[in-house]
Amino acid sequence: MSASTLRQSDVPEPGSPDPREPLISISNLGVRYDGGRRGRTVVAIENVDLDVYAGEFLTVLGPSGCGKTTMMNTVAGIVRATEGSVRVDGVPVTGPGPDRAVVFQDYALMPWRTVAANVRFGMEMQPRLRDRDADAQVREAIELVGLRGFENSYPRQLSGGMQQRVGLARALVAEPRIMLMDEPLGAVDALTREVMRGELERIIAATGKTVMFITHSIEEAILLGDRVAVFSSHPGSIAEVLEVELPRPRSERSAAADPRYVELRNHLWTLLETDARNAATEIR
Amino acid sequence: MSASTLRQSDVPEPGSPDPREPLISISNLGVRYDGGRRGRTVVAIENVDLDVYAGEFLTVLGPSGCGKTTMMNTVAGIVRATEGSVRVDGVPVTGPGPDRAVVFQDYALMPWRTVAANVRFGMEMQPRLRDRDADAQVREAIELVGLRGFENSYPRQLSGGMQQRVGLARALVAEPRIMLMDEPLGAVDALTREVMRGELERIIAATGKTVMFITHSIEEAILLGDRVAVFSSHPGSIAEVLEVELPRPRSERSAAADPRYVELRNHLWTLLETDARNAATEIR
Amino acid sequence: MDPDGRTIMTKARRTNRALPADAKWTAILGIAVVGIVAFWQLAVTRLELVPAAFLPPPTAVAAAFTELVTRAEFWSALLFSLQNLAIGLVAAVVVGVVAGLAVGWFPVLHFTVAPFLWLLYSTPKVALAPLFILVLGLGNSSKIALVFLLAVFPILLNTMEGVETVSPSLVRAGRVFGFHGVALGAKIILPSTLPFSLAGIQRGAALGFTGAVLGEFLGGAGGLGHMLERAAFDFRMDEALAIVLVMVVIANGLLLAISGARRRWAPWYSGSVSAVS
Amino acid sequence: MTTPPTSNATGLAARLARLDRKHKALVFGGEVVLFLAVWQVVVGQWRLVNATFFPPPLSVLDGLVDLVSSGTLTEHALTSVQSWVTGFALAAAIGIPLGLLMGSSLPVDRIVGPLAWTIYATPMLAYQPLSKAWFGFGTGPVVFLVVIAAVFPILLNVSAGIRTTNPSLISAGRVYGGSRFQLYRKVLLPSTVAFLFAGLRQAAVMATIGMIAAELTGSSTGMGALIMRTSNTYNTAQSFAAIGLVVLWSVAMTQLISGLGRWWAPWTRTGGRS
Amino acid sequence: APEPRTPVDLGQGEPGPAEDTQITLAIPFPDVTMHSMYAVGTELGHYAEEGLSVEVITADNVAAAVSSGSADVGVESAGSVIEAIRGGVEVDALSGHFCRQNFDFATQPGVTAIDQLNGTNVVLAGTSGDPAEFQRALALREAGWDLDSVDAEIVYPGPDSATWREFFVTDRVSLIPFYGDDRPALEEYGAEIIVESLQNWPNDLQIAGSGWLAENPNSAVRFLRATMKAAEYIVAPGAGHIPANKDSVLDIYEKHGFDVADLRVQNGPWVLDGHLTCPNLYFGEEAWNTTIETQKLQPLDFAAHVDLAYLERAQGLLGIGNDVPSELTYP
Ligand SMILES: Nc1ncnc2c1ncn2[C@@H]1O[C@H](COP(=O)(O)OP(=O)(O)OP(=O)(O)O)[C@@H](O)[C@H]1O
Ligand SMILES: Nc1ncnc2c1ncn2[C@@H]1O[C@H](COP(=O)(O)OP(=O)(O)OP(=O)(O)O)[C@@H](O)[C@H]1O
Ligand SMILES: [Mg+2]
Ligand SMILES: [Mg+2]
Repeated sequence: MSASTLRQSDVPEPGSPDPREPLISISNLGVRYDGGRRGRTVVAIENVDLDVYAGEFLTVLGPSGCGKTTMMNTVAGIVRATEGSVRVDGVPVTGPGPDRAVVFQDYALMPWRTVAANVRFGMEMQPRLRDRDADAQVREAIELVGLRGFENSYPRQLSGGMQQRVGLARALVAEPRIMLMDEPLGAVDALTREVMRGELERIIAATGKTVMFITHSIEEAILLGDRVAVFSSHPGSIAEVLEVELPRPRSERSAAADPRYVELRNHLWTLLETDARNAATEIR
Repeated sequence: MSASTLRQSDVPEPGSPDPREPLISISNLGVRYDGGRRGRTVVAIENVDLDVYAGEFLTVLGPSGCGKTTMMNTVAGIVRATEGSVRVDGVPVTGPGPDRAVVFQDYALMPWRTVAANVRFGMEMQPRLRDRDADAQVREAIELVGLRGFENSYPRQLSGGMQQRVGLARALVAEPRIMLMDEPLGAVDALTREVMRGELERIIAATGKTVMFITHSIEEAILLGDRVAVFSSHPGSIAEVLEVELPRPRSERSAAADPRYVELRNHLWTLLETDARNAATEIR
Repeated sequence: MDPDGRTIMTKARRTNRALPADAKWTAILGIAVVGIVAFWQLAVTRLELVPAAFLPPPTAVAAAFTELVTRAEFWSALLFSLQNLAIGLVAAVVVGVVAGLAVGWFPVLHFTVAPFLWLLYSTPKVALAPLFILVLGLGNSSKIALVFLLAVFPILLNTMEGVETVSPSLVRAGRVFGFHGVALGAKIILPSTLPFSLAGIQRGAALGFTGAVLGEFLGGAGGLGHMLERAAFDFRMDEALAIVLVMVVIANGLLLAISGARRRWAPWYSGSVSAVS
Repeated sequence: MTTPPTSNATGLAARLARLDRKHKALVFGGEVVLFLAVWQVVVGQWRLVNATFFPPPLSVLDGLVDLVSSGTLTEHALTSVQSWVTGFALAAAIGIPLGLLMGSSLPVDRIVGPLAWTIYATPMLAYQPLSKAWFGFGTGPVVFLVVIAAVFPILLNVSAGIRTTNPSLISAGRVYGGSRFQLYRKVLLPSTVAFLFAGLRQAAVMATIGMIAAELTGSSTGMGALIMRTSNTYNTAQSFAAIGLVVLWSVAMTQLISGLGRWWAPWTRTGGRS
Repeated sequence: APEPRTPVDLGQGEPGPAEDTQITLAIPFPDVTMHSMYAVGTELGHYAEEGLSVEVITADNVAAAVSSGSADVGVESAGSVIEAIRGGVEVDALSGHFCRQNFDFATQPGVTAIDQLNGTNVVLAGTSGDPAEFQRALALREAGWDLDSVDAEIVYPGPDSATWREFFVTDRVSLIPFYGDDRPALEEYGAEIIVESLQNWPNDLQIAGSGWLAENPNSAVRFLRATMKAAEYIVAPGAGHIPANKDSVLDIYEKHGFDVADLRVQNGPWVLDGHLTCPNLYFGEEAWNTTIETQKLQPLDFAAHVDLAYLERAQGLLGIGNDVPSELTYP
């Protein structure tokens, strides 16, 4: 199966992006980490090809340790490709840039900054943003993620879900074209998760960003994504890319009744089952 | 709604326990934690009534911070009831005892012990078990949870799912009548989770324990439980107890097609939705 | 791009860094040490930045050192000091760890005793020397006592702080599986705290050695401290520095041995523990 | 059964745990008074230890009064405070930047680290003659030894702080456009603050010890010289008074630094005990 | 006035039989002259004849060492002994140790007048509070070098004169006291020797623990007798005469681990520091009062605190009296 093909769809949906001009273009990407404990080289990902189109919400699904974060970090410019290349708008990525913002799996909030100050962090080092009315923008972003009233709280005073929303607001004020989100709902309990998923959909729709969103959860991948990229491990590479044709807004309850949802879900299960079984008995 | 009523079922299923003689009987239980930072008293749970029958698999479902762990810890005897009582076989609980073992949410394995030594920990302090062939028992338990070959590994060398199975084996060698399991699959990714759920069902069936199993996940509560106790928060108490009538073995894929599963799931969603929304905007 | 920022990142991620690179760093360190020693030699003999009487050049120290190690007197003095150090250290470790566990564990002790321990710790023990002689005399017991006194506080205070980091869930697990009292202490609290105790023991050992030397300065007629005192008294700085060199080697040897022990006995602990000094 | 470590425990321990700062200080003050009373009775009344070598608190108080009224104390204390503050400031000025460098540059860490540990492990008395040869008499060698004693706790703690900075925070800093300098200022430095203050606290104790060790020989002023002179002339009451003041200084400085740390870095305030 | 002490009754004739006693003797610093009498007494068998063996140790605080029983006998400066006795430390003054002191001072080349010391560092003693400081200042003042009249900082480089000498020859200090063994280096450096005098001073005393003394009266007397014999062996014959036993004494020192190469080539009469010692280990009320006076101590009654019976008995056995030392002067 070749990567970056659109399955179950030949006619682009209305409003779907032009397949000939990807915003992010990952080609033949490989990352090796060398010098682990005993100088052992780890091939994290290999031969990854993936295109992400402007305005698209792409979810990336895969078992633990398959290299999802590594791939995203090369797009973000904080991990260097050892092979192949990542281009954004045709320009090779050589480091972080103001066009890309990251929402980190572990939030990565500064414990010494209040919510407002953490959000401001997203823009304070960018000359092009500094001249504008920073306070107003920060306030707006905080409102957008529903944290009004918590501006002066410290991260440790917030629940995991709230901290993640601070991370989201921080990414938003940076005004990137691309949002890279690494399992942002990984640490949130299932009930809160549903709520946050809805909010995320709303915010992204409101701002029109291109999103690459990593997740462990099949449901989440389907419910959020315009397309789902499935990773396989050893070494990590893209196994398949699927188009999700469910109408929006989607909720877990409404989707569960849709046969297309059930079919997609079963297909993804089958794809991942072997990997999951391996992962369960493998030393991390 | 009164607690500890069995809904949707008047006739006990074959093999289901006698409702008149609960093994664990929690009545009017209340726990206050006093003396946080500023001497503020936290009422964690209040007026909790719940009966668990011998041989039963009871799942406890509820949003974060509602007091599930607190209730379980009073049953385990490591948190003291400030009101009401917990009885096991009619005898009030005053501390931990060899009839109850706990599988902890965060594994609580000793990082300085190997897998085998961690498992042996479960029996080390029990004279009645120590005299028997400890090694053989440990080996057997490790085999049961599918960790043969990892006897001499240290916890940090194992994945989360494997560590949780060590915790399970440790609880098993203690030969308790009651297994108290606090979100044992909380830290495991969704794919691995499905695999482990099946194994858990198999092990419990093989050993015939009475189980109280805490979870965040509605699917898990339904798939594993003979009954589901739903907690509501502020302050924590039992909102409802539901009987699950699906045939075993259950898998997520097969169950999803069962209308009874879907109905139960929707009912639980409705029950929890308000709480979930509250939890998402509340300071932890 | 920020290649340096990248180094920070990867380095921070893996605190236990790779081994093969070690050889390279050891070589560079060796070169640095040789450079320093060469500069020292030049500074004294050529540039005359400091009179040789106060800081003899490395060649003189080396000569004194080779002369020193041929003397039987030196070896018996070394043995004498090491014996006191060993006894005092063992006592400090036992008392420091046990008392540290107790004070860390029992809130009553923690609130009543801990402030005193900090107070005692910051008292310059040197100033209490006559009291020592009076109470313990000038025999081995006063030297052992000084080793003990200097070593015990870092061990005790580190252990105490370590106890506070013991995971409550491990304690709960212990209690659920029937451990309480001393068994709980031995099987859960002690191993959990071990990395902290070892960090304290590391610092305590170095300080304890200073204690042994100090005790020999206080009085008596044996040990490296006594030899050092005699050398310093005649202003034979080359020999004095050679003895200090021996002391540094011993202190660092102890440090290395203990961090080896730490890797061996507490391999599960990879993070850094900052020692109370 | 042992008391469970959960905070719903009752009894003396729990009550003590709940005390606020002021009451904790009161409890501690009570203990100090009790300790002094026992000391007074054992030495002053029962005479179990020779009072010349271990004077009872009331004599020490007399000694203190003598020192103050004769005006000697002011001179010695001023000299010491001056050397201490100068030395401590220098140690911080050297230790913090070098620690930052050590924490963020592998070569510096690999070369300075072992040397720093070696010098740290060397008994302070080895530096005594050297310090006088370089700095003569007076406060010079005292400042030198204060620096030597205080710089390593600062250096080693700061570098540990940098090295344990959460790598995600560094990634976040880079993603949001931080230059190298900005990374230092906005990420590495703030996250090292807790370590820095821990180092400064340890350094305050070490600096005091270094100061006394240096002043015991050398110049004629300073608290160490005062202790030496009074104990050489068997004025042990005065000498204990001087020791007591030195301990008080050391404790006051560590408290001051802790307080500063709490004020400067409110996010590091830990809950629970201590 | 306080009651005078009643002297112990030590009987007549030879002291009691030799008791095979081991005596631990504490000196304040490991200096060759401090060791001298005891090393010589041991090597010549004087202590063995008395059934004694003497082990010399150093102690940072000799009075504390003796009163705690760590040492049986100790050597401590007279002023400290008086203060310790006043403080209730249980030690007894047994006898003198050195009965004279040399007050020799050197200044930097070209420094010949007191006002040249303005703004410099001067050494009078090794550590702050050392009683010798007062005596040296006094001796300097008597020689026209009143340090109070200039603005010179008094510094304390550490206990031994070798250290002072090194600071002096590296021009860190402008004035130091010195001893015989420092002289060659100072002369080579070109130092001005501004004062040279030898005075009768109760320099150091031998002290013993009160308890030990009461239990071992015979051994105390025997110890003093043997020590006097040793002192006699090294004592200076007088100005201009090289000590007859120089070589054998230096051999003994060498055997005890001291580097005597410098002393061997010296040919002065005071090479063994024998001029500091009196063969009768003189000590008495006059010495006591001199100490109190010159060191500005509070008066303390001699008769109430000191029992000279042991010393006088040992002197009597050797047929010498407790005579005040004769005046000795440098040639
Ligand atoms: N800095 C590093 N040094 C060495 N190996 C690394 C490093 N970071 C990741 N790896 C390895 O690379 C592989 C891929 O890791 P990565 O973090 O990209 O996986 P992932 O898909 O994001 O996993 P998860 O879902 O658990 O977050 C893993 O085997 C991991 O152990
Ligand atoms: N030791 C404690 N001291 C004070 N308050 C506590 C303590 N333990 C729990 N609480 C509080 O009691 C309430 C119930 O906590 P508990 O841990 O029982 O919830 P939970 O349902 O297990 O939550 P979760 O699903 O997040 O594990 C919470 O508000 C919590 O903050
Ligand atoms: Mg990842
Ligand atoms: Mg819980």
